[in-house]
Amino acid sequence: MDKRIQSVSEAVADIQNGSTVMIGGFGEAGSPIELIHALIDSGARNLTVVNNNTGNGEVGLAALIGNGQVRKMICSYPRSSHSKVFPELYRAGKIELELVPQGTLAERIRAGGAGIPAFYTPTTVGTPLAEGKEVREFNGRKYVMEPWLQADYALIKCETADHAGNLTYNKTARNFSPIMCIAATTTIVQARKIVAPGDIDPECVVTPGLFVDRIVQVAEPLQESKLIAEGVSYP
Amino acid sequence: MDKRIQSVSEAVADIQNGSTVMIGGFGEAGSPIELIHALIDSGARNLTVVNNNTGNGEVGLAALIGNGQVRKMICSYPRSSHSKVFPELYRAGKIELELVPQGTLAERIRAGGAGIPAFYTPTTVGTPLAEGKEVREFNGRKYVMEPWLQADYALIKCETADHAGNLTYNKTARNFSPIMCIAATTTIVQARKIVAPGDIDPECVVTPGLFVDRIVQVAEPLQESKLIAEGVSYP
Amino acid sequence: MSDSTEMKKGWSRNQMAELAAHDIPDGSCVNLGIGIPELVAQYVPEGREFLYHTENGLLGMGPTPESGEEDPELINAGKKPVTALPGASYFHHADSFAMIRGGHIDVCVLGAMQVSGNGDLANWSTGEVDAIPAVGGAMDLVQGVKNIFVITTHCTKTGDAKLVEACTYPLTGVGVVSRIYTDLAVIDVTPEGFRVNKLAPGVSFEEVVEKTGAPVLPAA
Amino acid sequence: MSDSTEMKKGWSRNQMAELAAHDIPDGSCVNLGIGIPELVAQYVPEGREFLYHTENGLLGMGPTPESGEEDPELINAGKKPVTALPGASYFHHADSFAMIRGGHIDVCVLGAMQVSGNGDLANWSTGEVDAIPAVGGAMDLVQGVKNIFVITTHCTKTGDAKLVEACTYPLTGVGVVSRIYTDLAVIDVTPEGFRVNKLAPGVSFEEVVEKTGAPVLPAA
Repeated sequence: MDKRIQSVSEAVADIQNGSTVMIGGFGEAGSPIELIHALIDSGARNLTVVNNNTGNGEVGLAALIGNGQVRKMICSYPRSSHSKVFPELYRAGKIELELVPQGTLAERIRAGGAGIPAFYTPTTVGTPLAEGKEVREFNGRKYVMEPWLQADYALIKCETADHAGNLTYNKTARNFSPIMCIAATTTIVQARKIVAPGDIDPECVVTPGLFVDRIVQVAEPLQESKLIAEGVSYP
Repeated sequence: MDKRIQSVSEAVADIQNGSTVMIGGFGEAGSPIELIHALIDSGARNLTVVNNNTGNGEVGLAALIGNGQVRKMICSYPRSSHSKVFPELYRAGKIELELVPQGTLAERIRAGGAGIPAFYTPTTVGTPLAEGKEVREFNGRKYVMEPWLQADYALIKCETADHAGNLTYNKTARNFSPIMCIAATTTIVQARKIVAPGDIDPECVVTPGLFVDRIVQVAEPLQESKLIAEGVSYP
Repeated sequence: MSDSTEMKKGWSRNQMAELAAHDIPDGSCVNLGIGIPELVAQYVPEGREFLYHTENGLLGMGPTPESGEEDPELINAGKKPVTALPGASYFHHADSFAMIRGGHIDVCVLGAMQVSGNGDLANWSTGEVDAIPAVGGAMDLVQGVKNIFVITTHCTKTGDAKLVEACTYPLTGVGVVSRIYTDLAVIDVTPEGFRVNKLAPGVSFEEVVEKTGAPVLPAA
Repeated sequence: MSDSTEMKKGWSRNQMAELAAHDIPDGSCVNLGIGIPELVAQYVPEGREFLYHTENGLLGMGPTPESGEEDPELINAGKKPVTALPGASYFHHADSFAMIRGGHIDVCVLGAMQVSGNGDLANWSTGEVDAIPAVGGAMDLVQGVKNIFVITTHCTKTGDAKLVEACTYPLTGVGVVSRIYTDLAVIDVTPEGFRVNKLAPGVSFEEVVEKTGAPVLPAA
């Protein structure tokens, strides 16, 4: 079961208009910038994108949004010191936003992958983000019911992948990626290194291979902050 | 924050009568037999014990049960080829049983550690184990609501611990241990090896140190199946 | 006619396992129940590769180790020693059942006490008062895994039908079984009920009908 | 009297951070919000050790790296480069917020727009129509962490009270704040409402009362 694909464009070629796409990364850490750029090249539109943020500058996720391919963002923090694309489109009413607290976002994604359609969390109780949601008391404390979150695709950056799709990550670039791998029907991964099965210690595998569908090597990925500093704009 | 304790007896000394104790292990794999024997020596009674099984032979968990210290077992599979202690007590009406499907047991424990008071699962829908439970439909499919499971103590066997409580496990001896570590107020660990902080690769830590309270070294733990083959009975 | 002659006429345990193995597509992630289902691993068809999951925390499970090579901390769900193949991974129980409940396992092969025409499965308890109830991971597997295959003798040792109109034993899951491999036939669970997919050599459709406790349709 | 003179009379940002640091017990697991709370890490009292958690997946976070040593894949929740100390561990976001929601973090220090006398916190949105709403992990932190400390100037730049009877900005959480460090005072949230714990040098109780938008009780 060799899951290697030759190019990022081939890896994302079947992503259709209207798909829901989870994109790993917390800011630039773990952002699969080459896969995102391939998705820009593919031209798929009307996407719902799940990411903690909305990208920076005019590369990567921000470029995908700026290119008008995203109908709706599901995220916890859609602004940053370098984000301007999303705010402009949002103020112009050209993009939808589902704002989800970071921990609820993570847990909804995990639930989506774990076959749990809903769970209760204390997060948002008594706040505007709980409006319209079921509130229920357990052991004398109030909790909000939250539904799972699933996706058609996940775009993921990892450190090392083996042919069978076992993955390890690098430091805090891990963030949402392992749970997105389990919540998406098709998981597409760009890896700095690709090794043979058995080369990753089975005790240290973070994402087991059955969650991964396609692996493409990007040995020297672009770094978002560097591109922004250089004033790069994609495409 | 050095969490090392000198002896297993010291490590379990404060476990009171009536405590809920999660015990890691799936059959003998990962069973913290020295900690269990220390708990037998301590004499704490009226315990509620959470484990996938009910022990084998007359050592470890089976011995704890056989010694009359357990009021109630929460488990998925309370019999095995070598289990006789629990079945006898159960038939005699001397011990309570809460039977929980294995995946629901795991998820309830994780939920207990993750601050999620309840979740929905398709497991048990339409079976006797769903009786009395809330059934609810999501996306046209029925699910059962299950509550979290928490404990006063977790008794855990790991492979390597550092002073700060970071843990790694050995192969399928991992099983329920990482989730029990997060669901217990006080987590007590026996480790084959204890190393200095930094000696475990931070990418390969399975249980981060903040979930662990006490570590005691048991360099050469007893093996349950060997004791049973030798006809050993504890104490 | 004794049970033993019946067995000779129909398929053996190993033949049932082999038939089931042949119905599993290449690249599938497979979970095998305890008992006859374990035999499936011996019959992976030429050119196919299955990835074995065992719910106690191992993906990429390999065959039984050589005698003397057993590791008591490397076992399967039946608590027997196994091995790990290159590319294996270990994980904890909540992650393992996330794989199961989340629909990430393609095929699970289980034993059965009873299966009903609408795919209900009973395989965990006889419901007897004195029995120690034990469910393990069966209820999670039948709800989460995409395809549930059952391997079982067509009748009990005392000749009672195991394929029935409605299960009398406590259920493991409702409408979960897709295909059944018995010593007499391969039987699909269809919206119309049981339907023969294949008859064992020397077994007639009439015999299957006679020994089944619910209507059975002939092969389509 | 201008804001800047007020600041000189009361505590500085660093002094507020130092006061908060002194109230954190040895061995605590601590999460620091973005902004002034980050300064707390500079004032760990002699003999105490804190374990820093950052919700983007690192426990055992160390100080800012030397210039040139930054790793864009080793950052904190504010997306600034950090380091990892010996004994650190990395984990994914669901595990990270399990630590938070599950009550495993001892202290979280956050900024605030408003805090009410019953401990309600507003720190994520001004509620303005044109604003881009962004919540991050704040709502999870205030519900999950055992002790929520707030560091904030006592009043806004325009002199409005930030400690109020009821928050007018959208809430982050209800009844979650336990202690507030302002430039004028340390104030506890008690069942009876705000109560002064400590006054800054040169600041009178009357001044605190005057600049607080809700009743304040004197130090017990």
